[in-house]
Amino acid sequence: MIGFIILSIFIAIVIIAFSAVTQKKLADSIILFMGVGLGSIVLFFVFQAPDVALTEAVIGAGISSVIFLMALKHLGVQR
Amino acid sequence: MNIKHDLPASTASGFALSAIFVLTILNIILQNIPNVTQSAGNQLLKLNETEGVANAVTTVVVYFRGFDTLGEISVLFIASLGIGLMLHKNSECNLKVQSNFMLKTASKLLFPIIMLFGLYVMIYGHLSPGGGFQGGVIVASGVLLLLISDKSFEVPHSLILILETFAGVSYVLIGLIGLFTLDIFLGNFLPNDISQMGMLLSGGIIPIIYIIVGIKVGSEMSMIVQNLIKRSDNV
Amino acid sequence: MFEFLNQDTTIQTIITVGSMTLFFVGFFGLLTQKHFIKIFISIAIMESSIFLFFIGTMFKKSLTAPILGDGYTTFTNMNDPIPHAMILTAIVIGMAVLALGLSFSIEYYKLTGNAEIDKMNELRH
Amino acid sequence: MSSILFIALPLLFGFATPILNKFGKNGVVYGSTIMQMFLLYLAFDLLLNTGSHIEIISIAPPLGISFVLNKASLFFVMLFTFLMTMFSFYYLTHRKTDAYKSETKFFILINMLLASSIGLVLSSDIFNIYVFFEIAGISAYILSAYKKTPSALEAGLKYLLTGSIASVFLVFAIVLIYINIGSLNLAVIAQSFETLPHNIKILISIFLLIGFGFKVEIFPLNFWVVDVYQGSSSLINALFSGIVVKAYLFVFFHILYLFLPSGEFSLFLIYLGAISMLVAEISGLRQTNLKRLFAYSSLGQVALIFTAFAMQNQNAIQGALYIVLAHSIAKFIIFLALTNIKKEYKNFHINRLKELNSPFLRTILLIAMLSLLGLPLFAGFIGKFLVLKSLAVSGVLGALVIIVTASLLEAVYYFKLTGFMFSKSEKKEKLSIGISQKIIFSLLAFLLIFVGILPMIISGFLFDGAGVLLDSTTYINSLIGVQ
Repeated sequence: MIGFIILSIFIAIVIIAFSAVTQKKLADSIILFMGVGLGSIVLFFVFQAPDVALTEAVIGAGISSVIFLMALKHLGVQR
Repeated sequence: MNIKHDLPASTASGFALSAIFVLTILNIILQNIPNVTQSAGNQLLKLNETEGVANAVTTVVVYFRGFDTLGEISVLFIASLGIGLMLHKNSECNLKVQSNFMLKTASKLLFPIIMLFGLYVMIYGHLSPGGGFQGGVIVASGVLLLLISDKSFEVPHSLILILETFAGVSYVLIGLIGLFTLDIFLGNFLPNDISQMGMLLSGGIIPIIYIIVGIKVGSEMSMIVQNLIKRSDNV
Repeated sequence: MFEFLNQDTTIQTIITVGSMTLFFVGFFGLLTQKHFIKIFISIAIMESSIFLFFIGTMFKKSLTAPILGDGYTTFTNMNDPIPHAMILTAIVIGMAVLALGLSFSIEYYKLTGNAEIDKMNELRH
Repeated sequence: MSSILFIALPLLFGFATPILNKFGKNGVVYGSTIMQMFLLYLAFDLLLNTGSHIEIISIAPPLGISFVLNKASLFFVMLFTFLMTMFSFYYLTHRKTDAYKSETKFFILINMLLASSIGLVLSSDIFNIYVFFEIAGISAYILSAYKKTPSALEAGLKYLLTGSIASVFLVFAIVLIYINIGSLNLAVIAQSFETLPHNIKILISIFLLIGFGFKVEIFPLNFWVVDVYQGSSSLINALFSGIVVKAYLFVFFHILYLFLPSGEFSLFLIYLGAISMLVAEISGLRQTNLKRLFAYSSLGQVALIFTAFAMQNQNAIQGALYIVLAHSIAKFIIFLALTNIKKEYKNFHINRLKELNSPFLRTILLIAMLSLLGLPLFAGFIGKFLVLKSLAVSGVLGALVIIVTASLLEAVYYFKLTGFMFSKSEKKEKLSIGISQKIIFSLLAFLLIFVGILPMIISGFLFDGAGVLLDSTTYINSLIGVQ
């Protein structure tokens, strides 16, 4: 079961990351990037690293997306 | 639909280049899957029993590799300083969306709970997952909620200054006290009885340092978030 | 379900291939994207792929998290805590650099109206 | 005395600036200067008790972090503290006319830069080196963008982007090392690095080369350097060229000598350095902006030091240490003098040198340039001589030819500059320099001539330092033996 979970989450975050990078709209790619962070949280939990998962949850998916969104607001929604 | 029109030449070549690069790395790593039986971490796990801290990651972060953490809070400190230097400040939050009654009330209700949770994560860092970094960022996210809901809210700058100075200075001073008492920088000079393991007061200087780290991270992150949110639109 | 995936070597291969694919995505973005936000997203993806690779490679599924509690009373049969500590540090540093870079690019955009990396031409003349 | 103070005190002063400011408006400026002078005193004090000294943090070396102070690292620590003290003195005289806004923050960054450069040199733990790498990087990014003009911000952004790419690869290298060896201590890694599979060894080396290559400004990875030098103010450039690059160079070669003592990539690195030098000097020829020109010259000199270090030979490394000393001081003089010129003439075009009406500044600049060229009786000579000699002795004639060609190209533009300075064209009004600045400049210039005339005074120390740097066995034993 654990192998299947790891495999499926990896497939999911690779697809999400690829669309985050190639997405035309910046807002979409930021939201998708948060999805990558979310996937990594689950993976860190599966890998028996609760401390890292908690850090990734508050920093990777929490604060850094706020920072990205504020930057997006100032950089202008273009393209 | 012609795919050649969608793919500019630079994209295709970038794809090919990065694919070749990463495939080479992957090939090398897959051919030599490592099998390390005796790593430094396993030896540290054995040593951990002498420190009397239930969370081994905390011991490693705060004590065995404590100097990295000192460096890390310095990184946060100067990053926050740089962001404060870069961004012009406005007295008002400049989000265009009006916060409604629900958000205002809910954030006032939630803020103490988030603070309490952050403090809990900070203080229990040596017993359960979590610690200074996580707790500090949780506190900062509570501040973020207030900043979004109440446009006139501002983190008191003097308080932040006192907190971050206190935290940074006391971290180095604890290290220096260790240097002068045990001749080891960041040495654990407080009693750390193994029989106390799992209690709130255990592990000597480790929980104290983690709380200090939490204060530092919380204040720096709050300043970063505030600076980003309150940046004025006109230069 | 899918028991054949549960062998240690298979899990190892999945983690390596998966995280390197993620690294490839970040590297591809770094090479091809122009906008500052895209560049920083690509760098963040590269970083998190390395973190996943590290924690995943050092992880053995027979061992537990390095924390006492729930019946564990000694520090045996636990995963290596050093990778966790290193990644904890690296995540925070990565976030700090990211925030700083975005604040630079915000100011740069306000002053020049340019948010793309190949149009940075204030210098060289 | 404890070597940890070199890092702990600047960090403490960085954190404690609000307290220092309670002592008066200039508390942080004077406090930091006094602290740097104290560190300089400590460094000279340590010079007397020879032998390597190991400072333990928390637990004993193979597991924990430790700092190693031997003759090689002591040389760099002394150089950095000396230059930083000079920088602070210069800033004290400079601030009367053109102070930086929010000096508190400026001095926090300066202190952090000092702490992290010394930390890079002293640390014996590869992840700790990564942390210092980042601190030095971040303070350098902010310093280069400090003025907040479009060009300064562009410089900062370029620096930051390349720096983050470099740190990604450095983390990757560290991860591969830990996965394969199971330790972060340099000594333990050095012991078992030879036994790794060949491909993994090459992969780690390449990642380390990419990670540090951005920072040590080596040819394909140095496209950002000149822009950063041009965008940031010349006061900061003195720090970049005198301190930051030197710290990265030291730590890169320190790691290289430990991991690959047999010198497998030696020839490759020698040619890499020689080609970088040639490319830098060719590009420097047609520059009309003084900052860009000296940035290219800095690239060339750093590449020469890189070549000398890459030879893995005690005489060559001794030469490299001489060039490090001469180049740091000379570039300090040049960039600080450029600050004065900028203050008076407002831009950096090469013709400003023609109009420069200050005999003192012209003389000082001449001394620095001649030393950079490597003329006899100046500090640059002995180092360049030693490097060329050992290149000839070890038979790497291709690299020798490239370096001599590059040096001739460098001579072309430096003689052009000196010609400009002493040409009879019309001069502007007199550029006045305060007496305290004159003392600082004269001290630095005096050092260049002093080392040039009497190189044997420090040659023993530098030779021992080179030996210590090369001797990986002693380093490993001293670290693993401590309990």
